[in-house]
Amino acid sequence: MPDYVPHTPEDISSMLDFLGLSSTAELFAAIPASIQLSRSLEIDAGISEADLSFELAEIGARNSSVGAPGSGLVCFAGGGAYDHEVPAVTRALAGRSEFVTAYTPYQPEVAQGVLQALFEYQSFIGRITGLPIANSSLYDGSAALVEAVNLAVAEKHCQRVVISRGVHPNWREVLATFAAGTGHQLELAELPTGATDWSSIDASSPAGAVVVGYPNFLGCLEDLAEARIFADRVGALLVVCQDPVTAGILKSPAEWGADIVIGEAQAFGTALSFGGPYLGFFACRSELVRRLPGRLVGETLDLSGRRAYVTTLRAREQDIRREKASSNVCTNETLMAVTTAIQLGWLGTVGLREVGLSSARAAHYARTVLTKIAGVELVTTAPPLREFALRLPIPANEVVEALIGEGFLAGISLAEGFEGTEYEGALLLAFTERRTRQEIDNFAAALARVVTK
Amino acid sequence: MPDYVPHTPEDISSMLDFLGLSSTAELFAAIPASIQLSRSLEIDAGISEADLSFELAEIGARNSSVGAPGSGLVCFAGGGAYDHEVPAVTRALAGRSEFVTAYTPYQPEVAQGVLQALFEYQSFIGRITGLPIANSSLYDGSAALVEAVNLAVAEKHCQRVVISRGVHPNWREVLATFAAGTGHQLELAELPTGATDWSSIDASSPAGAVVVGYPNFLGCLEDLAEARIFADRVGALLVVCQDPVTAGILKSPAEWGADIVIGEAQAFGTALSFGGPYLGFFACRSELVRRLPGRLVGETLDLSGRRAYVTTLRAREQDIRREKASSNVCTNETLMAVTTAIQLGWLGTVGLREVGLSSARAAHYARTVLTKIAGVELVTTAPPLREFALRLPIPANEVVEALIGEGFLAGISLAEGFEGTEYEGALLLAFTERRTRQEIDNFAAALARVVTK
Amino acid sequence: MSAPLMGDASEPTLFEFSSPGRRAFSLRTTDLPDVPMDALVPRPHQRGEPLEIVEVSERDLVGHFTRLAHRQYSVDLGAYPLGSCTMKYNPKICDEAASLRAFAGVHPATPPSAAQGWLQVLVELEEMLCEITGMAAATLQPAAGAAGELTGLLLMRAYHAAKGDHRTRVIIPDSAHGTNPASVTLGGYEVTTIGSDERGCVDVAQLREVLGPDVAGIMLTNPNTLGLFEEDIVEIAAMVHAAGGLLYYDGANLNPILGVVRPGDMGFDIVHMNLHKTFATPHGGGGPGAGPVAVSQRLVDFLPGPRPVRASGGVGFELVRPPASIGRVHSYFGNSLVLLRAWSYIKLNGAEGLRRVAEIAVLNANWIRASLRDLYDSPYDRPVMHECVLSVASLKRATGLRALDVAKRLLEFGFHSPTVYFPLIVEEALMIEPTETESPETVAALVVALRTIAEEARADALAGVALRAVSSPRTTPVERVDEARAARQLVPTFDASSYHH
Amino acid sequence: MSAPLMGDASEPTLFEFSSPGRRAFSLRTTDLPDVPMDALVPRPHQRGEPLEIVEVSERDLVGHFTRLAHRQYSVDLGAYPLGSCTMKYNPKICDEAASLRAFAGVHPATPPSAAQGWLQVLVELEEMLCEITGMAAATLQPAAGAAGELTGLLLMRAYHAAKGDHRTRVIIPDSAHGTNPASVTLGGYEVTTIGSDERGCVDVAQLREVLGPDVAGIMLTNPNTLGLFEEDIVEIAAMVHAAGGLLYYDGANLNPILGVVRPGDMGFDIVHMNLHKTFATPHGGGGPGAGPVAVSQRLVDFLPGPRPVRASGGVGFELVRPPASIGRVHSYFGNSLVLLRAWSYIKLNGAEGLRRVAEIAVLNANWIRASLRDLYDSPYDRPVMHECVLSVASLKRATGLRALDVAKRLLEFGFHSPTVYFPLIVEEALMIEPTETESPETVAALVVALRTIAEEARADALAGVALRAVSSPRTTPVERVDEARAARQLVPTFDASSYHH
Ligand SMILES: Cc1ncc(COP(=O)(O)O)c(C=O)c1O
Ligand SMILES: Cc1ncc(COP(=O)(O)O)c(C=O)c1O
Repeated sequence: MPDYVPHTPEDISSMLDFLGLSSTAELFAAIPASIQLSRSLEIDAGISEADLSFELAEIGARNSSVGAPGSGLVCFAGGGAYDHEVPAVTRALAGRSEFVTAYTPYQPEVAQGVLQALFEYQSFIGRITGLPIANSSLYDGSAALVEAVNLAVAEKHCQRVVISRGVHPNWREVLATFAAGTGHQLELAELPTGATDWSSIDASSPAGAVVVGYPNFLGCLEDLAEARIFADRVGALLVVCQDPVTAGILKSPAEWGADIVIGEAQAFGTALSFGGPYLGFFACRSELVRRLPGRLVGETLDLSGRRAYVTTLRAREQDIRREKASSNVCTNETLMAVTTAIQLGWLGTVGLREVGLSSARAAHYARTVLTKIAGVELVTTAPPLREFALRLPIPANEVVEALIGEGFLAGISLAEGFEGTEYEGALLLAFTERRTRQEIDNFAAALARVVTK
Repeated sequence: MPDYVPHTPEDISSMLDFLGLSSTAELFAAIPASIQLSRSLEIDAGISEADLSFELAEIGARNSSVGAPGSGLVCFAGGGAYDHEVPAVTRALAGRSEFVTAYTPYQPEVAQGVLQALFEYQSFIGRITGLPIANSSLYDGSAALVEAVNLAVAEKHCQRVVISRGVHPNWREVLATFAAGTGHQLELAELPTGATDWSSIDASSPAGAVVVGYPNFLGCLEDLAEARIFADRVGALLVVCQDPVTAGILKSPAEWGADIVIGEAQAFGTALSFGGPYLGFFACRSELVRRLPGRLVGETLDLSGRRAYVTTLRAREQDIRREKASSNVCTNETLMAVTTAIQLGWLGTVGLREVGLSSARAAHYARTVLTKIAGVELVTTAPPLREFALRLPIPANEVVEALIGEGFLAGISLAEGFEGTEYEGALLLAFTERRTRQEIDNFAAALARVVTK
Repeated sequence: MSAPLMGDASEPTLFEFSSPGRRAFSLRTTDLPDVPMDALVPRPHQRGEPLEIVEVSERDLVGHFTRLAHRQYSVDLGAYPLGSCTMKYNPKICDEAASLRAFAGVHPATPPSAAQGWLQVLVELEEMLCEITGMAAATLQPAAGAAGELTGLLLMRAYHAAKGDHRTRVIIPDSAHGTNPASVTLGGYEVTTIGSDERGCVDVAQLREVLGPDVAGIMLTNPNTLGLFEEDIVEIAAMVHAAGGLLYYDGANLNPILGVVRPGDMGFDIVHMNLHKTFATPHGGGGPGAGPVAVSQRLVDFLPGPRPVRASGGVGFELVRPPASIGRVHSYFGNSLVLLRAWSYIKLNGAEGLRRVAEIAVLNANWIRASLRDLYDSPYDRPVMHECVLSVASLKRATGLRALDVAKRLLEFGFHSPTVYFPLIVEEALMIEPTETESPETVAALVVALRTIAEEARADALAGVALRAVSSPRTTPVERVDEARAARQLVPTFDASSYHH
Repeated sequence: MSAPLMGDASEPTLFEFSSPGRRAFSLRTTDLPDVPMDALVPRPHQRGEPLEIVEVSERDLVGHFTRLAHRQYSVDLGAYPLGSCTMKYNPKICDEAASLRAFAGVHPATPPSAAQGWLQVLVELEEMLCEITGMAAATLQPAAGAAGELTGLLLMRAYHAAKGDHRTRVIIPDSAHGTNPASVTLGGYEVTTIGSDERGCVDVAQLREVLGPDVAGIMLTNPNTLGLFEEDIVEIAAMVHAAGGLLYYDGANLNPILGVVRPGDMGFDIVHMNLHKTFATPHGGGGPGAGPVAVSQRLVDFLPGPRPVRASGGVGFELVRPPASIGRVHSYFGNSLVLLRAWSYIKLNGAEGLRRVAEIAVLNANWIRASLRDLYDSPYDRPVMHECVLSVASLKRATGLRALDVAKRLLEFGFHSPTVYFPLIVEEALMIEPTETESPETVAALVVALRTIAEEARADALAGVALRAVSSPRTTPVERVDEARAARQLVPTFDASSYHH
């Protein structure tokens, strides 16, 4: 087994001598003997790095991964986790050990690298959302949603939260889990066309937050103007869950009047990774900055007058404010934020637009091709963009299982979060700039075979 | 297609303006129009990085690689190129862009990283060979051999070179190729037992160099004492081609009296890479330092008295000495030397010995198992270490082809360089610390099937 | 824009390298029909102005972020003795594990049948963490320690609620990490803070006073943030349980107890772990982490779902929802790649390796304490576990030297600073955690540096000159940073910057 | 041993971190029988004393080499305008290509049937290089430029020998790179040096004089090392060919002619290329490189073998030995992974991309020349190709400033230095090659820095004070290094070091 501890037996005995001890066991004298573990842990003996590699290969072979050039599944699954291009340059830069093995930048004088990268990340998120303030990351889209709702509720002193069913069902579930602690009351707005219908919600009593996706989980473009009107009517802050990949082609949520824009930024350089680590982004209007959850990096000067960066307005944070903090978040997803800054630098203005456009173009083509298959039809009527849900002649989960054998991850079979709605059992497909015409044609052929079998 | 050139059209026209030019074509005015290329190069249009990845995957699938955990061929081929363990830490450190994208350390003040790593590499090679001087790398084992012979010939003013057939046949061929320029006369000493028989060589006329492998290409331990005696008899320098992986268990060539020790150090952290880039190492006695080929790093001080490193005794080199230089080498294999320093640091004293021992142990076990197969026998009688050659009932090249289908790279089928000897058509097998009992047993079973078919 | 490197100029932002028309990206050839914008996006949704983010070449992108990396300290560069952060060396093999396509390339919506490898890793990791902590089951979903805390508190809440027991308060010692009280609030409880006694441990008498039928539980860090083991833990556990409360173990710093003592055996009901500390996941400059929560048998049914488990049939793995699950606490299964690293780390070390981690981490910390207690105050002067808290209080009175100055001056010696001003109950605190991966030589060099700083301060004070440490650091990429200015004139994005060039 | 980082202490050698009993390695479990040493190695061959190399922990290994990396300039950190070295930015995708198992994991003795992917890459690269140079065929075996030169000279020798033509001399201009004459010697020829004329080009009259039946050929660099295109090349080629000689093209610096003009069309018979310059293989701190040699039709039969070619059957690829092959010049097929990078780079750029490389490389160089020629001497005052050679001669006379000082002072501005004192025919030469990957902004900043240095020198000289540049660099990891001492008191290994701690 490898040994990552440098101490030789001689080192240990001379250090123990210095401490006046005769064995390492004595180091634990403060621990009552009654509770000390009197046996070894029942964990296998350590193995060598080489043996671990073989074990990883063996276990990994039991997974079906997507997107590898020339092997793996062709990916049509999305729902907040997308198969976008990650270039070698992003991997190389984000993988630098200075970024990977640093701690939270508590000593700014030796952490300008991470701090400046986070400052640039915040600047990118500001532009993408259209808002002036962005924090330096949260765990994932669901965590960003929870924090957004907490902020809105605190700001508006009202625990009623109206949320569109078009927000990611897992995120809605996380929100509900945490609402058990905060006591927020959640109310669901339905999606008759695929887009949210606010009219059926009681607008006479106030709400703290109104939450909507853009595009939403079913891939539909929501009318945010209506959402804004509804939020104003109930006196709530408008929280928009944005798919940031569409920012290059869509009007920004801020332009539509959003107060808080959050979302999942995995799409910008982070691997699919079976769901994590991902990256929750969070942006808001300036007035809300003192309630901002998580870390915020600001520009300043050093004593010699040079530009420098530092985490700022820390009085919001838990290590200072403790039980009165705006959030309990401490460790966040800094490395993913740095990755995103690099990836957005790589994409640039033109690339970001191109990725949005190409994804939409692929979805458009696929809609045309796939809905030609007998019994396959779109379940929504609201305008789609780069994702859409299909009704199939046989249950979507069976289709997904069957198509894995054909080399496709067909999409997400809608179930949890859509129980009892017309969307239950539909197949949600997502498109990125990596999907080719050939892949879509092959997929259509395979799907046709499976649904007509 | 990607564009690695940052200049925008506006940049170009303003720069042209400044130069008083109106088009980039005018930049080439000094080139006679008659020879300027009047068409585009017939090279395909550029492709995107993503497309390249797919193309690489497609082409790569036509190769059979070895040694990957859980896939690829199990490797029993050696002959200067070995499947040794390369840990993640070596890859991570040697892959750092400061090492990868630096030039030759011409400005020592900003090249201490590469210079110190090379100094440490030289120190390692000094210990492994047992000699006090080592250069900072040559192209590969064959280049090191050529340089060693050139040095010996120059030192002894005698162009006769006696070389054992037990030196890598490809290296011998390279030596012969270059001898067309230098005019050295090469004479081959035979391997009756697998080890060299110097007695049949005319010892009455002088020679510049006597060259022998340790262990030699057939895996046999040469009696270097005899080689030393023979070299003394003909007044030559003794050049030993060392397998450095065996250094932890064998007496050093210097202890046996070698004047120059060279070899291939791919085994220390460099990938098999279809034969390159590899790493030729070169060490010699102190008196020979002024004829040393290639770069030498020395320790010194900076103006403030701090320890520093710099390339030294540069007057030997081609950029200063031109046609009188000790060698023409300029660009060498620095990155592989840095890799080797890292890998040897990882192995350390115990690991280096362990690798040598384990390799020998695997070979020992395999010899026992494989020679039990009917018609399979060892072709040498001299003591073997971690490689050995087998005579098989059917031609070795057919066996190699057949066993690829069974998941093994069976070894090297001896042909070139052994024409007309008893070794022609034998199979040379090599063992490293990565070969397990299970792999050897499986291989034996497969070999038995193939040779008895 | 030039590219300053060896010089001491600061690095421009990426935005300042931007020039219209430059590009780094290239994408797959898709051969898709070129549909016009209007057919893809209804007019009202189309952007008016193009979204300008940046336009740089790949070359400038690489230069910029490589230079930024050279302005960043990290474990790979040197010792990082930040107390409570466990900045140990992280084996590179774990980075490689996390970059394997077979794991990193798996979409979270992949059906369990096609993600058996992942489920195996998650289940095995859960089992190993339960063995390490002495608990019955665990959720791997929480993405960091604080998320684990909140999850734990929601489990506590669900447990009491299921019994119809409405409790409103959670007890926390004053030495606790800030995330504890913040999580308690989000868990819907009120914080009751209790003090530490003269030993630096929970004041048992005070605890007895505040315990009552409205107490849902207590959150303890053990060893606590002073690096001290709560010796009365068995008694405390009995008291809290007797009062109907649950015991929550903040296991952010599990390093010193690996294979030595287990929270479950101490009587705890809920334990969160920071895999990004103890289990050698690099910290990424502030994340990602992973904060699994392990629980005793009575809480298992409340765990978040979906939960990877061994298949009921005996072969393979499946996802289930515990019967009284509090629900999801993460979009998917947690920070899976971090979990894979931790799994790898435990596999590499094995039982003996983990115990060795604990022993050496504690040995290093005690050696440091013993080597510095003549020059720095040692407020609770007892042997410590994995970290020691010293105080600059006396030195400050004598010379004016503050903990902050020590931290800044230490940077000039090539070390990262310890944690300062935490725990809050120690004046001018320096919280030093060497970890087990720093050699005796490195630990000794750190001691020498800290001794030098104290002695310099004494000499300067004696000589009546300004303390050297107050103007440090000077050899770092920037000098001491003006934090007040950052807050006063908030510049949170490049667009808000006043430094347009 | 401490681990100095931000401070300015130097980094100890790895050996100084060594302590008996420490280890970093771990190996596969093999389950092989534990045979005693005597059964493995005959006694006389067994080592007496154990071979001590070093004993360090993985943590110290990583810290050490990471800190060394932080003491190293590189293209990824900034501009590297070393003339004749073409230090352009190297796309990261090429690094990934070279690390693919499907290529990097292939043993060189793999039979061609199982290495078809590799052979395809090699054959396609050969074809592309031939199209770029206008030649008939190429060998990819030489591991660097100098190896290519020697290979080319042996081809020249074999060609003449096959005709029974014994020639003894090779002509080289005085501006040639040092490898040229050194290779000529190793090729068994005598060097005849010819001068450059006032234009900086080959002195055609002198050439005519030295040509004769004993001349095997001429080696030319075009553009030459002054960055100038040899305008008389067509005439020169005719002259040399008429005398029965061959023309060798030193194509180390192919950057400026990509898609613009081809050595074959100029009349050359042999061309070597430095793929590690033009084709964006990172230089690795001094290698590996690759120096393929392309030849005209009459030399094809002499090329080294084994040679990857399209299979005679039409499908796939095979290895052949050219009928009159000079033999191998490398252990295997050359620096294959470097060749794969070059193949990738050409595929990425395509024909237009390569031409764009040439145009911008030349544009940048001329812009620099034009921006500096008022302050620095421009010895041959003509437009240049991819690099320009300036001289500090006048400044030296006026102020004492030497090319070396300019180089050292420039480091403080965050740039690498240009090549200095080469070519030898220019006094106090600065040879500046910006390459096409540096933006106009970076190139402008370089010019500003070089102008500042000249102006500082003038100001200092006027003020009668010591030149600032003479004591530079000070902001680098070490100050100016004592090169004389290194040669005088040779310390080539740690064991020879006098700094044992
Ligand atoms: C004792 C203690 N508890 C809780 C935490 C919070 O963990 P995290 O930062 O992962 O949210 C930390 C780490 O900062 C800690 O040290
Ligand atoms: C003009 C010229 N010729 C030849 C060489 C030698 O090439 P290499 O260093 O690859 O041997 C170089 C590079 O240093 C060069 O610039």
